[in-house]
Amino acid sequence: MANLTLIQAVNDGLRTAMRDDKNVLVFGEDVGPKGGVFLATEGLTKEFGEERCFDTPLSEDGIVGAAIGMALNGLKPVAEIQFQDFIFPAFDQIVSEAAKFRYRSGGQYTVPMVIRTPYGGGIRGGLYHSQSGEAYFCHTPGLKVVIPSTPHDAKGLLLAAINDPDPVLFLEPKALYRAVKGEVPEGKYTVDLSTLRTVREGANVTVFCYGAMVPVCQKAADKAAEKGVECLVVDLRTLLPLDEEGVLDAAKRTGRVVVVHEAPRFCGYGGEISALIAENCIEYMEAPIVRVTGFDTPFPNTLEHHYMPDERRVLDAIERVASW
Amino acid sequence: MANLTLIQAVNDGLRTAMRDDKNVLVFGEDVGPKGGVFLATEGLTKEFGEERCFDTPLSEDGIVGAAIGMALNGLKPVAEIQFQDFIFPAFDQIVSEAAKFRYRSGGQYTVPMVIRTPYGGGIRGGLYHSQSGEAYFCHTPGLKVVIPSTPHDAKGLLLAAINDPDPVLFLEPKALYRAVKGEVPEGKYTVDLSTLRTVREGANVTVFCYGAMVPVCQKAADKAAEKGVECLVVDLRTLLPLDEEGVLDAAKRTGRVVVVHEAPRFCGYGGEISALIAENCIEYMEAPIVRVTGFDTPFPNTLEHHYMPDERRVLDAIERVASW
Amino acid sequence: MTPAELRTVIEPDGRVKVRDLGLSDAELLHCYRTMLRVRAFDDTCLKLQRSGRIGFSIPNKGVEATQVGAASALKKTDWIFPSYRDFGMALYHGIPAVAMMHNMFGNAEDSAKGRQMPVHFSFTEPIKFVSISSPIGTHIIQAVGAAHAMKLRGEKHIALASFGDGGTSSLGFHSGLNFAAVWKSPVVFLCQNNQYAISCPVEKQTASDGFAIKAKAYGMPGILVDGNDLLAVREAVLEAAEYARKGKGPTLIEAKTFRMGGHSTSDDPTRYVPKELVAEWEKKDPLLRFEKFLGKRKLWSEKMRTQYYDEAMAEIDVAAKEAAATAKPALETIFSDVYATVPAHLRRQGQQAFEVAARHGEAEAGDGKFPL
Amino acid sequence: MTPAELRTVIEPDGRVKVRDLGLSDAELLHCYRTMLRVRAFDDTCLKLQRSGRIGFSIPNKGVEATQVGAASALKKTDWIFPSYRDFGMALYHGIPAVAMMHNMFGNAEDSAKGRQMPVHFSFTEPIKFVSISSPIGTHIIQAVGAAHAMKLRGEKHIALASFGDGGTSSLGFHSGLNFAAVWKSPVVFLCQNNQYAISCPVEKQTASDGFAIKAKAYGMPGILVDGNDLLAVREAVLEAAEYARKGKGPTLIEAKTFRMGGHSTSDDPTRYVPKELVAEWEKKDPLLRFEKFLGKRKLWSEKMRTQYYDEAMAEIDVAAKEAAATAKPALETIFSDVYATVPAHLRRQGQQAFEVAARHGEAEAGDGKFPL
Ligand SMILES: Cc1ncc(C[n+]2csc(CCOP(=O)(O)OP(=O)(O)O)c2C)c(N)n1
Ligand SMILES: Cc1ncc(C[n+]2csc(CCOP(=O)(O)OP(=O)(O)O)c2C)c(N)n1
Ligand SMILES: [Mg+2]
Ligand SMILES: [Mg+2]
Repeated sequence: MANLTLIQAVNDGLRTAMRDDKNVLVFGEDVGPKGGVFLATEGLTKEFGEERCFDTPLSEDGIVGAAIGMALNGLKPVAEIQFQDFIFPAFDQIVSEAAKFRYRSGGQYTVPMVIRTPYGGGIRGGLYHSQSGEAYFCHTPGLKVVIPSTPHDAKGLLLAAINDPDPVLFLEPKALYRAVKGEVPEGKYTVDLSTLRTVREGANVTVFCYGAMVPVCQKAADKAAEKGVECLVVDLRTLLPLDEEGVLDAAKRTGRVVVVHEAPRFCGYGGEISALIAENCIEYMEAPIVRVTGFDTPFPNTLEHHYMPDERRVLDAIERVASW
Repeated sequence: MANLTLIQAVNDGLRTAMRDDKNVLVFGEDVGPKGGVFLATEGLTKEFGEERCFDTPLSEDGIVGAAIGMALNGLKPVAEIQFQDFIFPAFDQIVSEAAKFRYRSGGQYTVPMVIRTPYGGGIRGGLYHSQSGEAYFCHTPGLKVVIPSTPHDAKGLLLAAINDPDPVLFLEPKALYRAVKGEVPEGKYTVDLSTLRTVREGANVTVFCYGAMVPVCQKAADKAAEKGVECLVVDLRTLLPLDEEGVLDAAKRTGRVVVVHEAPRFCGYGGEISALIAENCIEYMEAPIVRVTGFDTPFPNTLEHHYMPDERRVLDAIERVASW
Repeated sequence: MTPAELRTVIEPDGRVKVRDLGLSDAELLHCYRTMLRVRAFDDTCLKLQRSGRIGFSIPNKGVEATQVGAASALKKTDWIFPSYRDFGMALYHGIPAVAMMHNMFGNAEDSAKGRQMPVHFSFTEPIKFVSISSPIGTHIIQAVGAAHAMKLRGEKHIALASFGDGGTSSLGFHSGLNFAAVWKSPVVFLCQNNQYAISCPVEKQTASDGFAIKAKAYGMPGILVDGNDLLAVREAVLEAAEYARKGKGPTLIEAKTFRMGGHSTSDDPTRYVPKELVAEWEKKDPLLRFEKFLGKRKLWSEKMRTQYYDEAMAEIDVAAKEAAATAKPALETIFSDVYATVPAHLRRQGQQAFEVAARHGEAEAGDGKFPL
Repeated sequence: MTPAELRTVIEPDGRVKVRDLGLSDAELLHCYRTMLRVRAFDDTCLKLQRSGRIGFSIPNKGVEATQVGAASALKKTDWIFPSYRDFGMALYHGIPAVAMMHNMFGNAEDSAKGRQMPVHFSFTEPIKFVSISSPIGTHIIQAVGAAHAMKLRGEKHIALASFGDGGTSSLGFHSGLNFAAVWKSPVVFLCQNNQYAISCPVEKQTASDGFAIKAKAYGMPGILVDGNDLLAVREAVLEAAEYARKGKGPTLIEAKTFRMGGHSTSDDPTRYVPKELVAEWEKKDPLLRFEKFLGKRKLWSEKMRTQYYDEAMAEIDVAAKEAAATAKPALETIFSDVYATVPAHLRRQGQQAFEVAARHGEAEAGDGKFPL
């Protein structure tokens, strides 16, 4: 066990995978000698050589397209996209190709690969260094989408993703890179890609969240508890495929639901959670299903603290559904 | 008035706009001499010359990127993407650029432009000539997303889109191109980009739909009526920005809702409709909010008739919520 | 700007410039027979499409020499990242006509399980003929990744990425050639310049002097070859493949040829192809060129053509009949292969689909015509 | 493959090869002063960033001659599609330092209303300096569209698209150059090859022999110019601009220069730039080169540099103080300019945001450091 930050846990996860299997390659922009702009890949080129951890030209289409080819032919590519905001030049390779190769080839060709990328706000990055694009990918059958919120899960989910037979988009909450620390087992272990994590038990209100919103919701839940409202906080962590049973269970247990994410609300991931509940267990609901999200605008810079859901806005929502 | 198919109405709309304003340009792959693979642009090069209706190289990134530049500098580009499935190479230009130019420049630079593209199944096109990607775009603040379902609306909405000061994605239900016919006024008229269309009144169940699902829902509603269930069928037609008041009103009027689209369910547009209702008027709901959608798989070919929601599946859902 | 010189091997009259072709008579005849099988496949598919049995096909008339010549330069351990028009490569390497026909019908025996449109083949044996995608150009960079794996493992295999003149405008072309050159990947990029991308003529596709010259932008060799000359294409691909196998990196080959038919069975080329151009290229028919060459070697007679073609038609007719008689894919094929294991939500959706189908009886396939 | 010849005008010792520079002494001094203002802006921003007043900046040391030389070749009616590193172009054309500083602080006077990160400028006066985007390369093809509009209207204006060596790998580079050449658009493509894309050296970016040669792939002229030679850059851009104004189409210019600092204030270049390389380029400092040239013309003295720089520092200090003292953008700026008119759902969301802010008192801005 070591006490690591989330970014250190990612680095440890990559290192562990590379030690375990020489087919694992890490590449992307600035991941080599520089060690990545957030230092996620620090030291990997040194330990594993330029052949296994290397810089690419400035082309996300190229990074993902090449990763697909490698995966088709037996390697296990772990590609980094420097910021999730810059993944869109690779959107076609991801949604048209990686996600559909197994299906369209009748299972003959498969692309086990991981795309890691930091997402979300909190670093004054403005429109293009702050976005949360998970919903774009979660609407894409054939992909898996994973977001850790603790160092333990970051490493365990990453190792599970690298082991997975299908393409996995691994979104890292950059706001938490150095903001959370926790115990991380040494060596290899995996966290299953199909389970929720119960962050906190509570009988009054269920709060669904993931990534950087988990600590925010945790704090809001603590505040709510002071006021006598106990929240069941659920970290979804694997967004696709989602543990729908787990979600419905957690919703039914309180009959009052708040869904939280940073991304814009309209057609966001939270809508799917609401819709699942409204479709499968609306009869258990004793209050509106409330979403606390980023606004339906691009991500601003100076005023990002107003844009991102914070403890206060989450608490408002909890109180609203609790007192309905 | 003329009795036109939907594709003829699109052609008429383009022609009308080009006659009205010489800044309107039409371009894309094969839109010139060939007149487009669906013949939407037939005759335009002949009438307006190569300068105003022309073929481009095979690059959707280029088509949309160039359109943005033209729009920045006073032209009114109407770009065609041959199939919506092929829009993804332009995804970055659409979501990162067109959608954000006004915002990021503090209103100094704007991109009034239209991207037209046929979407949806029903022509045995398999994975890549059948997709319904509206949800990807509706999660993108700064864009408008429009889908007509009648010849009248096709022309009127298209002219409104071309007039609009913001970038509009205009998705044409290719299954209806020649399957529906209707009266279309001659010359210029617009259909407002923020109103729903009530297809059919009914007090028992509200059915939300758009595009090629409108006639399917209409037929299902007729069948339901034979069994004594009267449906209020609503064609959303402008998906973003959505007339949320109108949606909530329609939902409240019956207390029983079915949402229908061809796209995959998970994180699809229907989820947003359900979530809006579950958030704002769940207390009016007397039944689960049921979605009838494509499956969460890529779009198949031979079995597409099982994949696409049909009258039977919509009717099943109507009966289920009606008898809840 | 001077374009690369156009390489030919077979003169218009059938004579060849080189002595050692590296091909036995049997191999030469295999090439010839393959071209005829492509024509037979084409002709059959056109009939099947016109009579509504299949929805769509892609004609190959005019481009068979490029396909077969290129295929003949590859080993079974190489990988082909084909375009939808590469029937000849598949047939050359022994992919059974009936397997291809199953794809045209999208039936239960189709290796893609009826999920893709016709001509979107996917085979792993006897050569990796990688699942074809509709989006243009995406496979070009993928070929680089696959080749990179070969290189890392020290294999001497190569990947061939085949695409059209239109494909050079795609993202995958730019990233593919750039990455391959930087990584010195063992890839051969084959641009089949057949003069049109659907209706878009090359001069609206690029202002460059042909396509081979684009190699310069990436720092790799470019070769311009007569695409209607099977042996010249073979030689160019062999050369590029050798270069790649030696670890020297990628090559861009432009094979200059002409699509003598429409883009697809949904297309009417008379709307946009000038008649004179068709007439000009008809004289250069690659099949006739190869026949003249075989003739000079006393390997060919008019009768042989009839015989081979008739045999091919018979073979393909049997294949088509078998494919037509094969059942549609099972309903479960909608839900499988999305992931390695079917997740819970797809199991539920599949269950519902079965219930609907069972309650109502299977619906009949729509027979809408595919537009392009 | 032979690369284009490297064009220079100012010899290392300051002498010039041409007689008529087409620039008055006053104009030459404006160029010089602009370079010093860029350095002063840089130095000020570095201090502001290190002391936590602003989050981020982009250093320009080493590349000022390219920026100013290029800007000096443009007319006010031309459009600039800049990169985030083009401070010099903005200052040259009279965009006020304080306007730029407002952007660095993201305050209420920022023309981008505090929505973007620092260095993402957007100005319409006195020249179109088009809103900078973070995604690399997207503006290259946009410049082609804007230029196409000029061409259609018969204007003699041009668009300049400026980007880095890394930018040549982007989609927008490929589609931009291709479309421009086919359409003969009046665009000048300026590739500022400063040897690095963040930490990625040019040889990992492309295997081609420099960047000018990439013009060949698109069928347009390519010019390789010494980017540390202000007059050579000016001349190349003038030539390309004239060519474009005459309707002959685009040109790709590679200006070979060197980024003497880090990529940004978040970057530590010693992790990846060899010391020798820095030393080598330090000798070629573009400012010193221009000073030698001015010296030969008796237009320069050491004192002048101190005076200009001090004046610039004073000007920029005032600008920074004013920007620092300016209020944050109003809450409504989150919700405006998404569309031309605020739609109902955004009005509702804005209303809620106001209520929260009012109830709790405005939260303070986080001062998290921006990583790159
Ligand atoms: C990204 C993308 N855009 C558009 C299309 C539609 N389309 C299919 S084939 C084709 C033309 C391809 O031309 P070319 O690359 O020259 O190949 P050819 O058909 O001539 O062999 C087009 C535009 C597509 N399949 N993918
Ligand atoms: C599409 C995209 N990918 C990655 C980045 C992150 N990034 C910002 S600047 C940069 C390097 C750009 O290098 P170059 O084009 O040479 O310009 P320079 O900074 O040297 O002026 C990278 C990779 C980005 N902004 N956009
Ligand atoms: Mg072609
Ligand atoms: Mg650079």
